[in-house]
Amino acid sequence: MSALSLLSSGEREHETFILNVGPQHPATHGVLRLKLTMDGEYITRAEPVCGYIHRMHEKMGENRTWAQFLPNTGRIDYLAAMAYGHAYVAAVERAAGIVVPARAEYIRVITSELNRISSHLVWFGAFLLDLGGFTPLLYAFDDREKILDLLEALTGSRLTYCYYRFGGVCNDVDDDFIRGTREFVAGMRPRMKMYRELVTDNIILRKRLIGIGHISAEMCRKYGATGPVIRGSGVAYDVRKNEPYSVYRDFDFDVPVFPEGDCMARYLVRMEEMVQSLRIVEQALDKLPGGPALTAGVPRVLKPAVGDYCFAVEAARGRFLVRIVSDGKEIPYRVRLRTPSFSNLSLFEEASQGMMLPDALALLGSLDLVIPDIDR
Amino acid sequence: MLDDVLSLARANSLWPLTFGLACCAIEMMAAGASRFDISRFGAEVFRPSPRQADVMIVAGTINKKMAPAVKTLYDQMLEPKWVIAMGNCAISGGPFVYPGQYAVIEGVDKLFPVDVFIPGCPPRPEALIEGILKLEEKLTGKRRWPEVIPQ
Amino acid sequence: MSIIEPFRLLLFLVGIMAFIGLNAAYLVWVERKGAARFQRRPGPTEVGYAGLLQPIADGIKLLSKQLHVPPGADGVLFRVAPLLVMIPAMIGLAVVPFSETLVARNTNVGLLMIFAFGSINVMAIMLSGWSSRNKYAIISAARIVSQDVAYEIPMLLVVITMLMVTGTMNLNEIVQQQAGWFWHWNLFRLDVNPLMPLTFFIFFVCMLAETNRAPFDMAEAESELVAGAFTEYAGMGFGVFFIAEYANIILGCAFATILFLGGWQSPFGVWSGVFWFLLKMYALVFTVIWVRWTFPRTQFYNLLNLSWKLLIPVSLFTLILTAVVMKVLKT
Amino acid sequence: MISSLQELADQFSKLIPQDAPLPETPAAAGASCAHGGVASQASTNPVQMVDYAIKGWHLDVRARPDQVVAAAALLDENGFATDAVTGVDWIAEGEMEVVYDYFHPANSWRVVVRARVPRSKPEIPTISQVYPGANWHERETHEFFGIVFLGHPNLTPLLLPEDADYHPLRKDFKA
Repeated sequence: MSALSLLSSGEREHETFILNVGPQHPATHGVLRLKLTMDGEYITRAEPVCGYIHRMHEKMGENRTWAQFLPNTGRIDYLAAMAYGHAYVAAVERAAGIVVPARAEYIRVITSELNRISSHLVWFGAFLLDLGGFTPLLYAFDDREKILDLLEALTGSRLTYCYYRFGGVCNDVDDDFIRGTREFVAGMRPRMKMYRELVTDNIILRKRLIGIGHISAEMCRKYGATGPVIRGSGVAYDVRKNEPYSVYRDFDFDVPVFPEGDCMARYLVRMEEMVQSLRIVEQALDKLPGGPALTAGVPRVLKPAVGDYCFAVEAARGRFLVRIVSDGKEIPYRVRLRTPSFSNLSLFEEASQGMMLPDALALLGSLDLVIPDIDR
Repeated sequence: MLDDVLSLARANSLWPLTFGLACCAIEMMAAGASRFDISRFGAEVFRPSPRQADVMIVAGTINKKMAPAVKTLYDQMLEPKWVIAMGNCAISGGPFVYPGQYAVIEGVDKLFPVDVFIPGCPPRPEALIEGILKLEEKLTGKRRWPEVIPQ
Repeated sequence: MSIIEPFRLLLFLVGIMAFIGLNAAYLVWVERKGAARFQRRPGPTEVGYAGLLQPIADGIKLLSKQLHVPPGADGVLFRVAPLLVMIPAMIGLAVVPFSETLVARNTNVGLLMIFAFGSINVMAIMLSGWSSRNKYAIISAARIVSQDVAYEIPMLLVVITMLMVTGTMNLNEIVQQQAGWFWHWNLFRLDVNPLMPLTFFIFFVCMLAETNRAPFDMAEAESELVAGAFTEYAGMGFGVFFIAEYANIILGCAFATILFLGGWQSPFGVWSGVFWFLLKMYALVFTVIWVRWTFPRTQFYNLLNLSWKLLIPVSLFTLILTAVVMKVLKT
Repeated sequence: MISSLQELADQFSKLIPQDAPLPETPAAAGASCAHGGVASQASTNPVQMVDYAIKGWHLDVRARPDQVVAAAALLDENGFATDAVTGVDWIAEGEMEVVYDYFHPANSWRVVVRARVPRSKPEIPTISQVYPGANWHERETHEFFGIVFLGHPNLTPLLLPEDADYHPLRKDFKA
């Protein structure tokens, strides 16, 4: 190496500086920290630093009974808590051989999909907030409050649901809930149209999102990125279709796929997913069977069969996998939570190479991260 | 007299720090949204810079990795400053405390003084508004609205 | 010059300061209430009637905050920057004719003065960012310099176009030329510049960019740069920047009113007066607020692209077009 | 590219020959029917098809630690995506198990590869050069279990504080 190239590399080193984004920063939606090596406004290296909200969920699983872990599932991804509860409950049901009544499965689908819409609404608002538009956040929260009202009446909590039980759900739905949900579905469709006119078609938004933050399908596969991220890269991967669980086979819905792989594609995937979730909710309400919503005779202290078991669901952010290991005792031997945000964020370092700061933050927002979902 | 005016002004202009930790942060956002609207009390000016904020709403669990950062934020806020511990995690570590736990700080009052505690997991937005009213009461000595006593 | 002239100037200076202070305070209130209305919520209601005492509470609170210069910061510049940022708005408003007689200093180079001092604004914000010793603030300072340089040019081209149309730099004369029905306003002078509405639009966009308002609020891009150049400012230092932001909006809108919307002239040719000036100015201010709560922020490089690749060529074109049309009409 | 899981199972059988016995400690042999999951319950065949409805995956592969990279490369060739890497501490047997989950983006196939390392010397080669996404999972497994991934580019704590020297998910961990 010549002296000249040494000098220039040294100078280049001198010109970059390190920018700490977070743990308290408005764009990181919580306590994610990004260590950005910047050359002016260009990012030469982005290193996410996680763990600022690590809450020992996996260790707690080994410290309490199978049922006592249920409230934890509501606090991993607090925006889409239903799906997480679903995965855990179904994995334990698989291990213990508990059969779930059809009505309970339908209620699980309805509540999970409502929760998915509310989660996407928060993402929608927070993403626009990242892009500097404040008003859509409040419109989205308006709609979200309607869902929360419905779910609160049913489950008793607004956010961190602990509604599913081994063998069903803890409260059966009543007529008020069904009527309210129908009203919500009918009222939400025109709102989606309004969002399209107000936000999606906005020229500034399109300029900020189209062609920005490209993620290829191959990159998604290598990093295990799922959910709207992989669907925004042209791969029609959805756990609800690929590994159909619960009663998702009974419903007619599409998996929205956009091949561009940029922020706009991921944005459109989520907007379209809300419409599809409305379709599922509507069909599930139509088909809702009678019967009990909770299997009778499930013991209070569960001792599932020895072995390890998996259950994967499509959470709002992608594939959520619960792997439980049982040694036949009343306490789990190991609970492994594979969360979508973790894998989705891990590709950020590669995807943000050479981007400018505002674009990188748009990319970060389009990944839809929930930080406790990463740190667990 | 001057003190009264100052505390009245401060109580009516509590600018919170944009600082969400976990689940409670979503309820904090909901409190700022249209249905609950904390802007009625002039408290909707969420400032992302600790220098310009008056009240830190600790909304979520603080673990050992985060504790130094939270402490720094508190130190960077300028006097007069107040702290609201929102939710069980900020009060005591909440559901994440068990014998032998290794990550969670058991209550934000271990790090710095707290003015108002709001219980709940997470507390409802109404509870946060009540917490802000309590803080105003602490500053001015007068309660803004009559307290509603459940029947 | 008569003996009372210095007293008159002093009175006007005090008046302008009061005007700026009052406007900044209550424009914050209007902005908060307006934003609330756009977002279907009540906004401040509890502090005084309809939250009318809210700005006063905020002001007293900001005044009573601890004074603080961050360690390692350049103390002198850090303190000077908030003072500098008020200068352009004060000087600018000193030459703005609110009505035919209500003007602090009716000079022949009013137009020039506003622009000559307008750049201090940029310098002050740059200084504040640079002296804070904060990386976000420095990025913000770099952004604001390149942004304001980029937008000064199309704005000046537009102003030169208007200069050719009016033929004077005296703001009072510019307004007097637009007397009569509203089609005498410069905005509708299609006979000299067929693209006049476009010229006005360019002026308005540049004004938004110059005052760092959304969708061009790169300097205080909350989700990117925390609070931009003002990250380290607290208490009244921050408050002064807040006031200056609104003062600059007022100045920009007042300037647009004079250049394009006929200043104090009434749209019907009769009963002209200060009332019309304020009405037009506040309508523009309201539009600025409206834009902020409707649009997301642009990217920084799109902002520069917009200026260098679109606004400058278009404003150059209107300049030449105006020159040609005027030459043809005159000969 | 494979067209069915059976084909993949055959390829795995070639990769991990049945006649090479797994290094099993006496303790593990005794406890395996109690703990070891499906693979150790039945025959010695390291490549097994599993009932998805009962377990949640289709193909279960027991590999030696030095075979996990080859297994990852084989799955990569066939278009699988990395799902998760994690550990299980079998303290009674003095072993740690590293579990690799894979899913297929176009099909419903799920594959689990598992390898056991002794607790006294928990070392296994990294697969992060095959799947960059495994990088973070391996870092996490390292900090929680103390399993060393040989050749890993950056084996520093991810979720725990930078100076953490404890491994909380080990069964003998005390805070």
